Amino acid sequence: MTRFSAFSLFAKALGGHQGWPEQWPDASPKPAYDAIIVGAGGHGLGAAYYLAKKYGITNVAVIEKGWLGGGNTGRNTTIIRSNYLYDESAHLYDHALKLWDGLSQELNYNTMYSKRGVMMLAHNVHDIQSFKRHIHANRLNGVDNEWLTAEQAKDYCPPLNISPDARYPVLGAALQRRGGTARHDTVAWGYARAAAALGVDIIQNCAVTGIRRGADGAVLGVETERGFIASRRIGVSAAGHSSVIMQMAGLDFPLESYPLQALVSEPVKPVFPCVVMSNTVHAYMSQSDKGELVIGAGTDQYVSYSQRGALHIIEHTLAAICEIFPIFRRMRMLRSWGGIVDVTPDRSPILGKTPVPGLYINCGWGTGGFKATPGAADLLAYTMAKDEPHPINAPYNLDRFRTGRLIDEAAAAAVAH
Amino acid sequence: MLLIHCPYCDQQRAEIEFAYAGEAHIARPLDPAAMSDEDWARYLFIRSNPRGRHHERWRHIHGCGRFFNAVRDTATDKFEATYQAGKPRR
Amino acid sequence: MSGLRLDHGGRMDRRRPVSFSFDGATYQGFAGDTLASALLANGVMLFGRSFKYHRPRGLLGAGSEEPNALVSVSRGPGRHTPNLRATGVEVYDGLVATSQHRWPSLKTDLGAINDRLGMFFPAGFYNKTFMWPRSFWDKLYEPVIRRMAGLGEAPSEEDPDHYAATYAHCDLLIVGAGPAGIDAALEASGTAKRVILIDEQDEAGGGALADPALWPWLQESLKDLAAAPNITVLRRTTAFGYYHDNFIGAVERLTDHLAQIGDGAREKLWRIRAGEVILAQGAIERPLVFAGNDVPGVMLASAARTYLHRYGVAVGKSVALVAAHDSGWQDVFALARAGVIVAAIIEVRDRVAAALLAEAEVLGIPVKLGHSVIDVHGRLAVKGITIARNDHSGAARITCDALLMAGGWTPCVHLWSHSKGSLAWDDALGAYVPDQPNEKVRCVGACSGKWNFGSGLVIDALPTPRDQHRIKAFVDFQNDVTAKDITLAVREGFKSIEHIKRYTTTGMATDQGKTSNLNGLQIASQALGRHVTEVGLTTFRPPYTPQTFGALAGHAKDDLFQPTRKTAIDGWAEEHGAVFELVAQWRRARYFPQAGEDMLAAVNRECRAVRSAVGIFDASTLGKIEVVGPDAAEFLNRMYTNPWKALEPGRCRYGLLLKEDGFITDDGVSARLAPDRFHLTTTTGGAARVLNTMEDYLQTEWPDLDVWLTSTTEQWAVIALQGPLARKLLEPLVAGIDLAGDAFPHMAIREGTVCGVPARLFRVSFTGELGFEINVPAAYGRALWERLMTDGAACGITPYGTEAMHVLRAEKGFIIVGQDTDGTVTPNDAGLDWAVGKKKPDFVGRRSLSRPDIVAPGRKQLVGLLTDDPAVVLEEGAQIVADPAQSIPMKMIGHVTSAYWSETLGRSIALALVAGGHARLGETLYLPMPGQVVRAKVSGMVFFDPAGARLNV
Amino acid sequence: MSEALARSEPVSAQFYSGAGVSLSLAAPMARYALRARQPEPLEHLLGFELPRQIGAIKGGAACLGPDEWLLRGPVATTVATGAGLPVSITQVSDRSVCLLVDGPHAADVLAAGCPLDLDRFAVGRATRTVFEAVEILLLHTSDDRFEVEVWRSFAPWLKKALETAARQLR
Repeated sequence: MTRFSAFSLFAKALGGHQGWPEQWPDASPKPAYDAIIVGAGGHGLGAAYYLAKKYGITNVAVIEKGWLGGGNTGRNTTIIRSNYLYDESAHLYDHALKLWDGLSQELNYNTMYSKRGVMMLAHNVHDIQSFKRHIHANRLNGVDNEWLTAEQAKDYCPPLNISPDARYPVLGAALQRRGGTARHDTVAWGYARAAAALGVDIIQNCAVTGIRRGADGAVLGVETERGFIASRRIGVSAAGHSSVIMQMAGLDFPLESYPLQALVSEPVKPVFPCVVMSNTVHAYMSQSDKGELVIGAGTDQYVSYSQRGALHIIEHTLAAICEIFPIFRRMRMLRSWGGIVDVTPDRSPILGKTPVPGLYINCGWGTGGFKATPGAADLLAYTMAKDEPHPINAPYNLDRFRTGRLIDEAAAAAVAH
Repeated sequence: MLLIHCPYCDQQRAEIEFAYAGEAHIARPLDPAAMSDEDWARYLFIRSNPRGRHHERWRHIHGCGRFFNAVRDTATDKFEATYQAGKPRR
Repeated sequence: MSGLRLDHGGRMDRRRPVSFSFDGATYQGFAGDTLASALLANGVMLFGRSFKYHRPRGLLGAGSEEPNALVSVSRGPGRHTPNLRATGVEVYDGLVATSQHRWPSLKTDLGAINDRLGMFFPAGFYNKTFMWPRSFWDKLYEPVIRRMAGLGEAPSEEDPDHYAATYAHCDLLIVGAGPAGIDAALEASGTAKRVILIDEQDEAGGGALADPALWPWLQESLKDLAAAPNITVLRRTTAFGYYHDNFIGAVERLTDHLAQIGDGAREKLWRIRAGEVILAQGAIERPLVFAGNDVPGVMLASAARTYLHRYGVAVGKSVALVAAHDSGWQDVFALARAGVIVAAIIEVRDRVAAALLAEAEVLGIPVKLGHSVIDVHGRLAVKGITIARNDHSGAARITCDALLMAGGWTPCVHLWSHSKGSLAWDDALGAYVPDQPNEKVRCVGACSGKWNFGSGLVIDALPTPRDQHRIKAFVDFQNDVTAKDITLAVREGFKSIEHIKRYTTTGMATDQGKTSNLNGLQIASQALGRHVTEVGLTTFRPPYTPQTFGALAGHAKDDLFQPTRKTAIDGWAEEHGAVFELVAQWRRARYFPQAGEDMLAAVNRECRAVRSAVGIFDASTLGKIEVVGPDAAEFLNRMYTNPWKALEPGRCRYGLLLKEDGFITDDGVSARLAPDRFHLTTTTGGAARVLNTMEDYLQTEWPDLDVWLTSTTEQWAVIALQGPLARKLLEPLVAGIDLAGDAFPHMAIREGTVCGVPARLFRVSFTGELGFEINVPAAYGRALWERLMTDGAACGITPYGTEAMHVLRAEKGFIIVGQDTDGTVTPNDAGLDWAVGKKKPDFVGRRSLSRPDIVAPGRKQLVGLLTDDPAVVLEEGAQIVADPAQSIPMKMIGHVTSAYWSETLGRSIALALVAGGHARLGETLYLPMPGQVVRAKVSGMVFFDPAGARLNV
Repeated sequence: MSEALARSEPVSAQFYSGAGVSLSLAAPMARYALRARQPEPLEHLLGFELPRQIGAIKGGAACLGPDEWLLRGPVATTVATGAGLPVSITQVSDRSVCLLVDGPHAADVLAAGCPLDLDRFAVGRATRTVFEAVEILLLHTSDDRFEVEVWRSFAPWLKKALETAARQLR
């Protein structure tokens, strides 16, 4: 692997940049691997990287039906934060946040993690109660999250409208300063390059068509468009397509896949210094390094794999954005797109073993997948390597739906009275 | 915005008049108390979530108010049929 | 000076000169000019700076494909719009436009240092560096990168304009009013079809506007369309997105072109549902890729023809053409006929049609077949070009002040692709053309790949003797993506066009790759040695051109953003100084401060009044459902946790509603009015959800039950009178109901009249005091409230708000669903086992209550909490630990759900969810707060009048 | 009903009058939500026939769903409770108010926020639908008149929305 640095950039420039090697080879499948990951998004590529780097399993293939990083990794609004309420969630997302810090150096690939701060707006008394509960719990869990008054929130984010006459006035905000954004594509590319350097095969354009199981029920490998590939250890990290893959192993899952839209404005000079989220009005916004306002919209109401969202969702989102940030009403939407989010009944992921020996799952991240990337990847790798979950992901098992031990952040935050 | 045929009104109406109501033909068990935890969890949470033909429920909530069933292709979002609740699975 | 206004020709109105400014200089143009054509007519060639290298840029095109000429237009406070294409800005008297992304000036831009250092900024350079030292990223690298990025400045003030929206329905929607679109519309005129024809330009005609030979036809056709009653023509309207089931979003620009904008909407969002769609969006000419192809004055040949014929502007005095397609020849022939010197035609192909050569000869234009342009001279404007044979021999310099490019055509398949129609590669056209539709739609004219522009050669980059890796031959002009960036991406392993796009950012600028996508694809295809179709096609995503946030939000602004629901009594509360809080869509009076009072003082006074005299409270927002039919009791029995069948008419019962997963979702006191009629109440926020859930069970699971649900939330205004004097105050106003305690006991309902108005009177209490909730038809709510205030003045009636209500109920240990429960709380957790019908075989959620983790010990249970220091009021949301000495992360065992100062008790009280709480009565727990640890004892939930004696005063 | 207590309404009686359209509040009326599997038992109680087709208006009754009608009439209208019968009759006179949209441009004003194809919504039709996010019951009662029933607390918002749409007509 050619090390990336200002020096190598300079040296290669003198050669007209002719000397750069492939960041990762386009591998063809070998007959067998020690481990296979299905899905080459940030989570899957990261899991392969950590398998090789931390757990010494280097004979690994990542199999992707399209192009790596072409799913939700490249379609999200890149928000990173860890100020979740429940211990299980706080530990999970903070594990990820700690890995984000230093990821560029670890991968030798600039993921442009920008600690801009994530500010969540409180618009009513119930929001205040809920956010304070988060802040106190986060404090005792060692996760930074602080309360801001409306005026402090405006100081932190000047475009914010804090007029008490607004339809949804800003009564205060919860701020996680370590939260922020990263450049989404580079996360997948950085993991791909680093994993490939450790010997991982990245096999693109190779859809999995079946999962082969032995007489004992354990996995033997995957059937693909390019033939059978044997492995006794298969990790599925296929986001919105997880249900489809798990059904190949005969497993029905508590998952539904919904369209989620996002959009960006035309680029403008720096005007928006942080990430702002308003769950009450469904608006999420930050400004990218390039200058685009990056805006998360809501999900459509129905299950779909079409990656095609509806206009009325965009209308609603932009109305909300203009309400909170009235100076942006003349800004213009440059591009909108749809992704597929896989959602579990408690809106928390499933990350661990499955009832099929040798089959591991990482899915159900809903809208929270990007921020968890390094953490989920590491924990999936751990679980596959040890054939048992790490204490952090142990609560995220499939059995919780049977026993009733749900991890329902949304229920804890929502419900008006 | 989808255009949805309401099988009660017998009209195509805009999606914003409707509320999606999840997968169809998952009847509430007649005797939940007799069920195992596994089976109960399956009823509550397991969904087929196919890429392709999907049986689902909608409610014409801002119209005639009725819940009804539909078959829609989740890869294209195109409706194959809508039919009244209680009618056999298409 | 290069461009100039010819003394004849053009469609602008030469009788209406307008004066405008660009970067502070004043210019003259005509009504009908765009900013681009008017500046060009004034000899301005430099319009902007590119994104990365800050290279000087002029006009590439004449329409919405323009990547370079982006300007800001400001017209007074709040009306600043960045990143507008000069080719789409119509000039008006007083227009003020400025260039952007340059400092200190457009001509002298220090950012252009990036161009000199360009070799260090190839595609993806930022992935490879700025990582050391690590701390420099946050403080130095990123802020600098951000300042260098961005185009124009964002607006800094609130937009005073407003925006309109409408739905529209038609049988046929035609997008694009060029010849093909107009023909399609004419064909439908006189039919019964409702037709909408929309076009993004100020004038219908499309390509015909640049062809005077078609003007007579155009004039006639537009007259016919105007006369056709079934056809609506929308100009200045961009169809930006094609959504499911022939739903098309379009934005009409209403005032940006006007000198005086009045008070009308600036833009209007059209949400069009069409039976059939015809896309006639035309095609966009492709630039050619060679060194210096971005120097101001190098532009599309078709654009030059548009400036000539539509605007009467010559793009130069002496122009050259570099062509790989016949169409460019016709364009320069038109220029030559108009008197512009055509210095040379440089044709990449070795052979062209004889007719073209003959015409060139007639016009005296030198022709160089089998040649390419290998360099362009000039920095801020073209001064000349160097050409060479394709075999690299015979380099020669030609003097000219503009260079036109004719690289062939790209059909505009954007909307087609939004609709998920498939595309097929056409080798001859070197372009993707529409194939199979996914909606009821077809493409006509140039956007279907059918055009009469002649033929051409499909080529990636022009041959050059220079080192391809050292020249800047631009593919994406705005984002500064060169051919070598694309080959670098391929070399680094980015092999799908999606990867190449994301790595190089080609096609991701504000023009969304209208002129660059196909060239990028060809170059990638060459570099990979794979056919274009194996490299893929980037997805076209809405919008077709950038669209204003405000327009997409439509009229949903300020008061119209989302409704605030107000009760019949809200106006009184507002007039009497209430402070409100928002609960779901409603606003509710939170407290009624008197002069000098803060919230605590007001709430204390309100609580005292209720406990000692009588308080009056607006409870109208509570959800109400009338459940009627022979099976009403059976239905409720299945929905609620508690039994309903034996409830006698005239009596009320507290009802607890679970989700099927066993967690509490709603509650309320409901009354049986008759054997087959119930009056249900729900929480304020839960009303719609509860009704929908009940309808779901009723229609889907139990369709055999004869029972119907009717929302009556808004039928009734509900006034709660609470306090020992409530009966005394109410009694004189009531007819037909005996209010005496034994005749009308606690938890009963009676129907009668209050002040002559039919009323449903509940004897219920959410405060622990003697109380009544008076339901009267909503229109009488305010009058009754005022009457009670008048009559009650003597006995100290006091209006109280939701805050005092919360305190009073907490003193009694009554829970608020959504505050003391959070969607993870079971009846047992909440201490509500008494409300669960043990003998009932089933109700919604019952089965889930026996799941392993629901019956496991250690669940969080609702308890009372009394601080050791009675003056300390806990913070809602504060976390509870058993051992305050532990280090972080601490083991948290619960949290405070409600906490108040109880004026009645003279101390603080709180409710909390605590692990194993029911077994911890009397135990001391700790709340580690910033700076201190608060000690509190677990108590029962009822802090006041546990025997309930006050209900029966 | 009562001499003592005055009614108060959420919006003023006449609130917009402009070219091609005027907007006003209808006088108070009696409203009953009628539900039954079949119309006959209701008809027996009412003494008149109910419309059978969803979306049809007959007399004062509009058929809103397969088992649902809304009866509107003069304020004094009373209907039996239907006790003991397999029907549901609920008085909802004050649940909604009725906004009148009159004039040749009435449909254009409604189209601003209502997704129905109003050209195909003939006189004599009624349906629940939405105006943006607010549920309405729309009745086309004569060529140039639409009646918009809206729940009371949404009426001020809808009034403003319709007024804004009317002003924005070109």
